Amino acid sequence: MKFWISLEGRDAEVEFRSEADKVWIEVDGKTLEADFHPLPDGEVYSLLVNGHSHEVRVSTVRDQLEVSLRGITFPVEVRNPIEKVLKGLTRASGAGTGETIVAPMPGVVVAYRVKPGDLVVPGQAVVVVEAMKMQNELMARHGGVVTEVLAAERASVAAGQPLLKLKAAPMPDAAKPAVA
Amino acid sequence: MKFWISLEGRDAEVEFRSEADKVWIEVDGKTLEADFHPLPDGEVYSLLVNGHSHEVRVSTVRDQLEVSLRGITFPVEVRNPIEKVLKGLTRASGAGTGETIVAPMPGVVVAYRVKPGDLVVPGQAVVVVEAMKMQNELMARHGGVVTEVLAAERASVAAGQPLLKLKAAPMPDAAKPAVA
Amino acid sequence: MARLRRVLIANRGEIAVRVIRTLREMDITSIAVFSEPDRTALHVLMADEAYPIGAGPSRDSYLNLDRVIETAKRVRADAIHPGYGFFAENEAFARACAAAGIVFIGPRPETIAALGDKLAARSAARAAGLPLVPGSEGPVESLDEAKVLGREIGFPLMLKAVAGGGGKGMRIVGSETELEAAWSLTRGESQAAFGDDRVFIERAIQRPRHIEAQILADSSGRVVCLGERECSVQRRHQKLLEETPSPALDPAQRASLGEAACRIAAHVGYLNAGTVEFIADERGEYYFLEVNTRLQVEHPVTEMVTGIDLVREQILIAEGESLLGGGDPPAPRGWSMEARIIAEDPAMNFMPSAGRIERVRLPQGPGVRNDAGIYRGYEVPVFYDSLLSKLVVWGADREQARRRLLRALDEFVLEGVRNNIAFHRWLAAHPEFAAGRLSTRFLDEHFQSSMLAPGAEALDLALITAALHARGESQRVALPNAPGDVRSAWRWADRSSGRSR
Amino acid sequence: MARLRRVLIANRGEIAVRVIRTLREMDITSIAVFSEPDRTALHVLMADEAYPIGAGPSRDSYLNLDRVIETAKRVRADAIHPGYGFFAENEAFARACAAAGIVFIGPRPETIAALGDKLAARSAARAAGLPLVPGSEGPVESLDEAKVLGREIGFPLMLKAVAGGGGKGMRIVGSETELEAAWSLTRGESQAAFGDDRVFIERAIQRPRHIEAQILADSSGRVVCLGERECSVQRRHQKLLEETPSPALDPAQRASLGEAACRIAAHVGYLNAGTVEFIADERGEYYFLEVNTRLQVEHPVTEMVTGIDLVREQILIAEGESLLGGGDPPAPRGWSMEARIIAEDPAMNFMPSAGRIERVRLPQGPGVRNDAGIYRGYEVPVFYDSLLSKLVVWGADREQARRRLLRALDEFVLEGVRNNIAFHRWLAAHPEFAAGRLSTRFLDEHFQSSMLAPGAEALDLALITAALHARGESQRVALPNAPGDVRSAWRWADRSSGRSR
Repeated sequence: MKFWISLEGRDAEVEFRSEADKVWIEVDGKTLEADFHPLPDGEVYSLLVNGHSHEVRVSTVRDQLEVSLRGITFPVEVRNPIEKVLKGLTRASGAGTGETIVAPMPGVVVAYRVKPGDLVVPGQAVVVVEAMKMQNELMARHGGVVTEVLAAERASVAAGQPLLKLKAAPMPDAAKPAVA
Repeated sequence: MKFWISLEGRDAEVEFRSEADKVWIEVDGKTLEADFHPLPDGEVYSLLVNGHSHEVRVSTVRDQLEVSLRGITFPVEVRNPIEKVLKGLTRASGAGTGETIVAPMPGVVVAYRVKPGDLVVPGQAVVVVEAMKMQNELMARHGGVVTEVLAAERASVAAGQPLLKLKAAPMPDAAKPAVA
Repeated sequence: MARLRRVLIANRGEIAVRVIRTLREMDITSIAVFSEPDRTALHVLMADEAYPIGAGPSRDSYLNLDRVIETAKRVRADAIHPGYGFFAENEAFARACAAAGIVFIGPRPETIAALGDKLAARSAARAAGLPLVPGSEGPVESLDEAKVLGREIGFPLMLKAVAGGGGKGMRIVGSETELEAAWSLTRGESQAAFGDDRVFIERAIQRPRHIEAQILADSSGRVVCLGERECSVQRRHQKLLEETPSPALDPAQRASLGEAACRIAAHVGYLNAGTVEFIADERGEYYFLEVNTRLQVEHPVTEMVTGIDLVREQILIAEGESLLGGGDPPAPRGWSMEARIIAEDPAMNFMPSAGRIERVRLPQGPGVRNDAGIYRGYEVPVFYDSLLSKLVVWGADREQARRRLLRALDEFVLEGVRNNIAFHRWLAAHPEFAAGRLSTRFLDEHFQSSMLAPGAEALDLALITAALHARGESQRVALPNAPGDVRSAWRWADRSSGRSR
Repeated sequence: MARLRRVLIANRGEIAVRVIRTLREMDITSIAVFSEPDRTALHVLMADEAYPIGAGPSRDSYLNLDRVIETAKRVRADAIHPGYGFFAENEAFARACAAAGIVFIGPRPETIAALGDKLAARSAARAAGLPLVPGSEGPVESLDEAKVLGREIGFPLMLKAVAGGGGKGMRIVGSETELEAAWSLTRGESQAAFGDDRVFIERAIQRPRHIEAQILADSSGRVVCLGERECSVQRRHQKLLEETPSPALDPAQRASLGEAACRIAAHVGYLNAGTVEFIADERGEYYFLEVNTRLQVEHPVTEMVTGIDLVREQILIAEGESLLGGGDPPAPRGWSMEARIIAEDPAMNFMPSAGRIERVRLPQGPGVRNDAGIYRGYEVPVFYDSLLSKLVVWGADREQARRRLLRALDEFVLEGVRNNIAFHRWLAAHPEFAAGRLSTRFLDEHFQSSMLAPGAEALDLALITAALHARGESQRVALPNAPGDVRSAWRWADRSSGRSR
């Protein structure tokens, strides 16, 4: 089997083979071999890689695949080669079509730092959400022009609820994401 | 709803009502009320009975319903009234039709204390099974005449595997079980 | 006073569980209260009895004074333990208990009031002869007065709201020119936040260490100090890791700090358990900061080295017994550290996190203590603070304690909610931490979240894991994102915000 | 000797996990070995490295000497920790390690051999001036000699197999008439069980207490005693609950027992950690029993009161360091108890039990330590012993330790495998136990399994629970049993057998 896997800004083509409790993957020319065994409480595996013991977990949070190990969790994307191509296309246009800022967790909208019509630069703080007795700034990634404010200030919002819509505006390439 | 529940040799008719997180049962004239909430990891409930907090678990082991609380586990049987009647009948004839001794857990048959043709009295040890480095005697409840030996000595046996069949033999009433 | 038979815990989470444990060991009925989302919280499962007190938001339940008192009366509680936070340092609550004929397990209401006022506390400390950070005697009336003080004390200095606390309502001022803007800002914020615009001035200490003394006082007026705790490692004025003893103090300094703590406690006629907070400068000079009239989050480290159960002492003192059974404090043994395990996302600038505990395996074995408020399958509610568990270790010396902490963090499995276990691993492994060179600026000086990025081995493991997952459901691979796709938008936004710090 | 870098643990379960923890704290690579059914055992998940050594039955894996040594060589382990059981007291294994150039973390092979032979151990004890239970100097050659001895020593007496141990191959003889039958029986059994029919005679002690001393000895020949443990509460010669100090000893007896333990250790040139077992009679007189040349299951209680990590000391001693860094043993602080949490069914005469851990919530909080070999979802294999976890508590005094044990047992959730938590609750709550009046006959004198029967409240709760279950699946209620139904037959059989004891 073949997959494209992207994690931490690294985009790799992975050749995959498995047999009983053993799995081999080839990536960037090197081969990784692991003895794997499922564990309870979700999609969790015990891996033995050259005898080294690891516990790893895969989970999907709001459609985002994540891998957790040793207390670190980071997003992973798995695609087959064709999707990879499509992805490339949509990605290219992605920045051009704008973005939506959503609440990453349940909370209360404290204040918007921008209003419709404002120009937002990448990484700019656009809204403050209070959750668990702490205030947290959410930032825009691509930036653009604010088109819509989707939740009122002081409103309670659910995880994943859209707060703000941005329309793309021309950006210097420097501002484009390094990742992807 | 109405059930017959037998546990620890007590056989009770239970009238049952529930609404949202509350449950009421009437048994032996008294009413028990509880606030209940499911907990993870099996059929587990948090009960608040007059404010008193309890965790209880129901599980089914080889068709036998069990309740666990505060580290004690004991079997329970739940039937509706009609079944209750049938049960009564089969029970009555139960002792008369013989019994099968099974391995309660995986292990190795060490030795049979009886052979086909032997007369076995209630409570008599009939076979020794070794499990987890300890030898354990299994007893017949009703007793009777040994008809079949179903597993060889030194054989590894699975939990629930039949070891020995007994055909009923006339017994003094005293030997009949008090329970049921 | 009579023995207590039924004690209600006006709190939740790990501290409620902590108090329940000691109550059970003392054969006292433990009574929990819970908000709607806390129906299956651990303190409800573990208490002897549990009663609902309202909706999720604290003001509707845990901070609903009438409801809590009414419940305590209805269930015939003869005392209330407030834990920390919520009503722990609330004079009105302590008075309401007294009015209802219920023992409040803590200081007298007037003591809570007196020490809650920063200026009153400062003057009490001054009267008791405790060293104070050079600063204004009382509230500063005018900007001009502030400037004069500024020249006397020297810059940088601290503008502090009289009603402030926990890091709120304070501002560092580097020069006289900065003073003008800071003056009105701080007073405005203070007015807005606390309805009190009085501010005072203190010299700013460059790399302060936070060191606090644990005291006990009983109704006979006897006061003892059970040693100090250093809590210098903080983020946004939130303590992250505490230890005892403090690596900063030599025996003479330790003794003098302990005596100072007892002096102010005696001076105000303190009762029950309390903590006298100091800041120490780089020369080891310490200055009085404030008194916390409650049990501290970090009290377990003191228990680990002294063998004393502080909650038990609180209850016995509330019963009118003499503290430590009239005996002297035992000599502390060894070293203890506590790592606060918090639901927060290191990749999102440590924003608090909520959700369901999908998998948990607490560290165990020699020298490890967990004070947890969670269990597998528990939903961490969004209404309350994000402390999930306290990992406390003991070692014969600081290095054994530190290595044991690392070991425990290594075996700690906690999944489903983002948390700071990896951060603590970074901290405990840091050479400056290992050397005991701490200050409240430790993270500013040493930490960047990129330091928590997974290493090469982790990435290889993640590849294997992702491949195993894909193999499992190659048919269910997600479709490419739609343009302007919501989910990816916020994820990228958050990740960049996290990385950008 | 050089510092150890890679240590292989030739064991499994909680003790393997225990050793891994200390290795990690010492920054030594921990190497686990595992049988097929143990692929996901906790020691495999927690070790740095893990390697397969064969099939489930011990003889094919954990007792496969060649396979273990070969694996240790292949993975470049420079030492092996044997834990307890398996190869822990096996002279051949210790020699095989030496032959392979691998450090065996334990006593010298010749010491293991010498103390493994009961008679050799007895004569060593005699030579070292330890008190011995009055009995034959060596094997008794004939029935006549046995009778003569019987008259000297007095009845009841013990017939013991020279090669016996752990309660196997011993028989109490009440009178000279009983002696004849017992003589041939015991020799026959001994021949069958151990291939050695030599027996010896000891006076039988009526209500013996089992008290043992923990010793450490280093390569310089220095020996220290780290206090005693009382392990009198036993079933079928299996220890169930241990504590330190022993409530039976006064300070003078304690000191003399400790000195006796050091004397025999010094006499045989002991190395590393060991335990000298004694039995004490009701007058507090103690007699040498045997020496266990390994770490004991119950070693944690000693660690709790001394603050010493015994596994760490074992490793340092194996590295040639002086024990306790050359220092004196610290004065013990407080009291500690250990309850062995075992997979066994109290309703089936404590028959071992296996299966899947469906739900587990280990007790936590002040003064509680868990040494567990399990986790949620773990399948307890049928091949090995049934110890799941060790619940260890510490208290400032025996009563606080006992109450803390009760508290911890109350909050212990362990479901899916029958276990003895309820039994321990009964034990810790028993007035005779609370009074410290213990003997190895404690259970014979005080326990019946009916004492674990659920009370009225439990039955009410069970009714509610059963009703909730039925409501949930009223359609899935089981049909009435067929005649001679298998399941009910064995269940009744087992329950009656359980109740009948």
